[in-house]
Amino acid sequence: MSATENTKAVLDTVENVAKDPERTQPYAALGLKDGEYALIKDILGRRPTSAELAMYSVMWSEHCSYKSSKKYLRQFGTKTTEEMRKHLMVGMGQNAGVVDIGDGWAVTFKVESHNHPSYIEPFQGAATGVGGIVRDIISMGARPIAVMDQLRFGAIDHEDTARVFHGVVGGISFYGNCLGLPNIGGETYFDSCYQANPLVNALALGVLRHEDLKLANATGVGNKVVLFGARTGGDGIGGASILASDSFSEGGPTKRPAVQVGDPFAEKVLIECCLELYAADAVEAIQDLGAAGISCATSELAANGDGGMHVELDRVLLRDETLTPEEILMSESQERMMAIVDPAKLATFEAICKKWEVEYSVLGEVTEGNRLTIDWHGERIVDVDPSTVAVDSPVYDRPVAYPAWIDALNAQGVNASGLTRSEEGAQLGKWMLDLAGSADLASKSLITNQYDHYVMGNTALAMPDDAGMVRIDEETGLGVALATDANGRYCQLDPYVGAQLALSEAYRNVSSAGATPMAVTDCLNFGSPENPEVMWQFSKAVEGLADACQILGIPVTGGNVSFYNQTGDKPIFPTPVVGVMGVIDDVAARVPSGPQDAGLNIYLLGTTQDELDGSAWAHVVHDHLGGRPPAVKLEAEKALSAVLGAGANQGLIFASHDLSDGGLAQAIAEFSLRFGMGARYWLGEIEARDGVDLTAALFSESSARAIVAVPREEDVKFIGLCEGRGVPVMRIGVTEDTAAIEVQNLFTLQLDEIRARSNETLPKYFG
Amino acid sequence: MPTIVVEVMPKQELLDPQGKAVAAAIARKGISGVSAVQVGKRFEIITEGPVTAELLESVKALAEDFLSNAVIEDVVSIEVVE
Amino acid sequence: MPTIVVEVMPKQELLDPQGKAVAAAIARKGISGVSAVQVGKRFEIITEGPVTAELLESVKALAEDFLSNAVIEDVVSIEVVE
Amino acid sequence: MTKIGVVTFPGSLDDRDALRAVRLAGAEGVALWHADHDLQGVDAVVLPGGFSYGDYLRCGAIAAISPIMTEVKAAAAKGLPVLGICNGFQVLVEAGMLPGGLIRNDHGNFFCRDQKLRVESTSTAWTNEFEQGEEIVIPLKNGEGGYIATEETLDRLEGEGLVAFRYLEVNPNGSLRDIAGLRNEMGNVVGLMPHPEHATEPGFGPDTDAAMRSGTDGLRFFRSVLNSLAVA
Ligand SMILES: Nc1ncnc2c1ncn2[C@@H]1O[C@H](COP(=O)(O)OP(=O)(O)O)[C@@H](O)[C@H]1O
Ligand SMILES: [Mg+2]
Repeated sequence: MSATENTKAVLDTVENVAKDPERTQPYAALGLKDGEYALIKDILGRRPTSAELAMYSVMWSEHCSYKSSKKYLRQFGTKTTEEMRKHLMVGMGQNAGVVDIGDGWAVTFKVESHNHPSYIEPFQGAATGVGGIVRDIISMGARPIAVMDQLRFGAIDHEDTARVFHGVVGGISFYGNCLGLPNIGGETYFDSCYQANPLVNALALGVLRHEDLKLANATGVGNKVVLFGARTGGDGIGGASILASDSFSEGGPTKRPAVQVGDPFAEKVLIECCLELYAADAVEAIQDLGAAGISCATSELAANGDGGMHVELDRVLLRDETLTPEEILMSESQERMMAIVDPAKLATFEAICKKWEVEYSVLGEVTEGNRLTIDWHGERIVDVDPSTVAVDSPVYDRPVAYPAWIDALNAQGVNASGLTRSEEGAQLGKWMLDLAGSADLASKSLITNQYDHYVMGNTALAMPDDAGMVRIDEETGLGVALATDANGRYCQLDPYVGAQLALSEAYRNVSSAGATPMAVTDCLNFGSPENPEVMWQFSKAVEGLADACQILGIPVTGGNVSFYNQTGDKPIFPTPVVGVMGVIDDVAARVPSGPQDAGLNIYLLGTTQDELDGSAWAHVVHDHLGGRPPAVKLEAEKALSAVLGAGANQGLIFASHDLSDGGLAQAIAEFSLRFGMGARYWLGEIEARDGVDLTAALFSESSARAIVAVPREEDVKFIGLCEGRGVPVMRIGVTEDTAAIEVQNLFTLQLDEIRARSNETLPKYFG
Repeated sequence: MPTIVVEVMPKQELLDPQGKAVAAAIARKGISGVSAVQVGKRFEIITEGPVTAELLESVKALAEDFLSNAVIEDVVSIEVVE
Repeated sequence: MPTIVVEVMPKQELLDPQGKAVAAAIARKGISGVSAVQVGKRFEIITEGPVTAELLESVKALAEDFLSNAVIEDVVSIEVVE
Repeated sequence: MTKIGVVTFPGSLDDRDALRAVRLAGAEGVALWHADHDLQGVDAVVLPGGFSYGDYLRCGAIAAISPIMTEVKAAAAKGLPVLGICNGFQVLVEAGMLPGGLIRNDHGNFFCRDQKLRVESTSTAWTNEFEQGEEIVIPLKNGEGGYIATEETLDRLEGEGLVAFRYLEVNPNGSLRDIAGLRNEMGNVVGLMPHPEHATEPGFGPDTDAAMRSGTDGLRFFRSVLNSLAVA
């Protein structure tokens, strides 16, 4: 066969299907199950063309369709009360949720995963993860104003971890810094369960005026469909090569790289171009292109709109002229957007693209009816109902099984396992140092120093404070705070409780900074949904999160599910990353996570129980994981949040730090290290009031606690505030100009020594 | 001094933003006739003594797994000069 | 397609931290016999048609005043291939 | 009111921040566009930080040949005050308005920190509010801030007093002779890697001993140029 005959044979048109209805198609290799393929044939009343098969296969993938998780995620909607919906301008289902924060301002934020690409090619994988989430934010009509990153790596001393670490951090640094978005926080943990499956989640925050809100819908018959931004290339196409090999009778599959390569400069220009398009009112809607590329953008825009859509695929500007139509439909080339443009405004659209040197191509238009039709050089290769592609994908009720191992794990708590505790000052002090220098708790400045947190000039708080905070309105000082958390060990012990603790901690972090928590986003990282035990973990985590959101009164506005995270067939610890966004009337009232003055009283808010199971102490000192995670205390979290917010607003609290991993010991270390201010503590009253021993007083991870520094003259007012809100309060220390932390009658540690331990760990492995 | 020259270029199918930026700048400078530019790296590895077969082998392996990133780049030549 | 290959290297007398870092990494990898590494750039300029004398002249000028920074780099070769 | 222009190149990031700093100093900020040949009658120009044109060839190289830079160069030759910050410094160097070159940080990573500097030259349009030898703290954030030049050039710069700022305590990028910034002979053109525009507003600058994020040493760069324009 000659080459030209070959190319002719490739094009599988709708017309061709009628002539060749029984052809065997490689649906299984594209990840579709027998039943799913049958369903597609059912929907179409014929076999799909290979282009249609390409679209369905990517859009019905777990990643795009949420087919295993949808059933559970509905709870985030059903458990959202009217009261919680009050500030919600856009809820789940759009590219990102939008929350009214007052004065005509709204913010949109979302966290998303880029786990698998980041293991294969850590630098580009992480970089394009940042790029992708930022485009989601733009599609809501918002200007992106900050990013955060949530990272989980394999064991810190494993030989492959440095490769992944350097690539991931370098990629985030490169892409985020080039976009000019301040990085205001994140998380970094190490555990062997993430060895061959690191987690790279990225969060973006955007701001808009109420009237600028956009929804990614294709409406208005005759409006143009325009693809703009980078050219489409052969990157990020795993499956399409299978289609190519199916279509070519000889020659085999074309080799296409599975990774996407990012160009942050192109994205930066695209951001400015989109914002100018919005400002000039030159677009009706903009949809970002992420996973599933043009397949996703066309079908989602059309499905969410009120008409159909026609596209001429050969008009797509290509980087590589040899791409087949199937490959073009599936390509995940970065830095692209699709706009719906009123023909009367096309000239304005073009002028703005030219100004920013952004390439564009008019692909087609919004049509009457409800079909999505796609042509290739005049021949019809797709003719579908777009909602069957983008919305009504199959929903699975996957088998769920209670993991038998969990009872045994829960039974092996710190006490049952007889882990050694101590009442000795020297030992307790040594443990405190060991924790401060442990991989998860050590200073992350090696990472955060590579991120620009100054750009845009609105960063009120960033690393190492409890939450990131940015000013939204330069006139009034109105701002928002964001924090994210997830403790995989807790979730392994109990995913329901673990997810609630993740929410509790993020909520507490935002409150600690002085903001009022308002809304939630999440990125649910789990193993394979085909494993019934993982499905059980997932169902419990979602239920726990939805229940807790209801009690705290803050809605989930959007998020992301990432399944199939495992090393071999061993799933990762369930890792539901939960992000909480809070509002502060004036960022001038923000509270840092450590005191800067001597002579302040230090109070412990909340009570301490003997909760060492799953703790950093058990992990670092005893390499132990077992038992039950700390109790969830949502009502106490609410009261604590109210005290922290009011205390910040009234200027009573000079510093505040929540207690979490590592308990009181780690909190007091970080408190002093923030500005190098020493402190003296006494633990006797905690022991007496809460009935705990010294090990628990220092290392228990009981929730709903924080330490705050309050000037002496405000003591009465502050204690009154706590009592009024029913928050247990106890003076446990004072700040001192000593450059040391003294825990009376037990030990004294020099700040230099703690700092050295905290600072040496990451450089030791990654310096 | 003997030098091993290793040349690495971005994979053709992938995006080469550097090349694109340089090509655009060349066009802006009024030079026509250039259809594309690709920007890669050139490593000059200066050796202490003559290049042994063994050293060349190690450098070849190095070029593949360290000097280049096989996912996005190709080693286009390895040459000993002088 | 005809291609003009331009190669640019950092000036020898100047510090090349990238080269130094690569050399150190090579040593850490247990390869001995390398005394120094320098990392430069390789530009492949793909032309629309055959490379005319005029085009080559413009590229030569370009190499000196744009593709390299004469203060810190040298153009080490300009070659037409194919 | 004195008008200070801030050029936006595609990929500029700290352009709005520079405009804010200009306003905070009491001048009117004017946004200038890279593709124009028009300086809009401004009294001084700031080339802001960022990654102009992606910094894909060498940092600042593509911006250095942009239309607006033709005008900036010509006006600077006649005495127009020009401040290049970070990428703007790289543009000045690539445009030949200041000597030397800026290369990848010696440790290979992007680095963001509050950086202590010593002011080495106060007789410029942008530094006349400082004392000779004064120590200031200005945020630094860059991946390619390593200053290099030949020994001969370095000696000349020192001899002629053209080093404007030097890094103190930590040399964050391997810059030769700890050079953080330079001035030209006339004193109207100054370039530095750290970002004075990010130390102009209390609450959003570097930490000081007095309070977090309260450092405003950068404001004096912009007030200096107002002084020098008032005199002129
Ligand atoms: N990968 C990262 N990117 C950005 N900031 C990070 C990252 N990892 C940790 N941080 C920051 O370091 C500080 C300490 O982190 P962590 O101890 O996890 O905070 P917390 O215990 O309050 O959740 C926080 O300000 C956090 O935002
Ligand atoms: Mg915290």
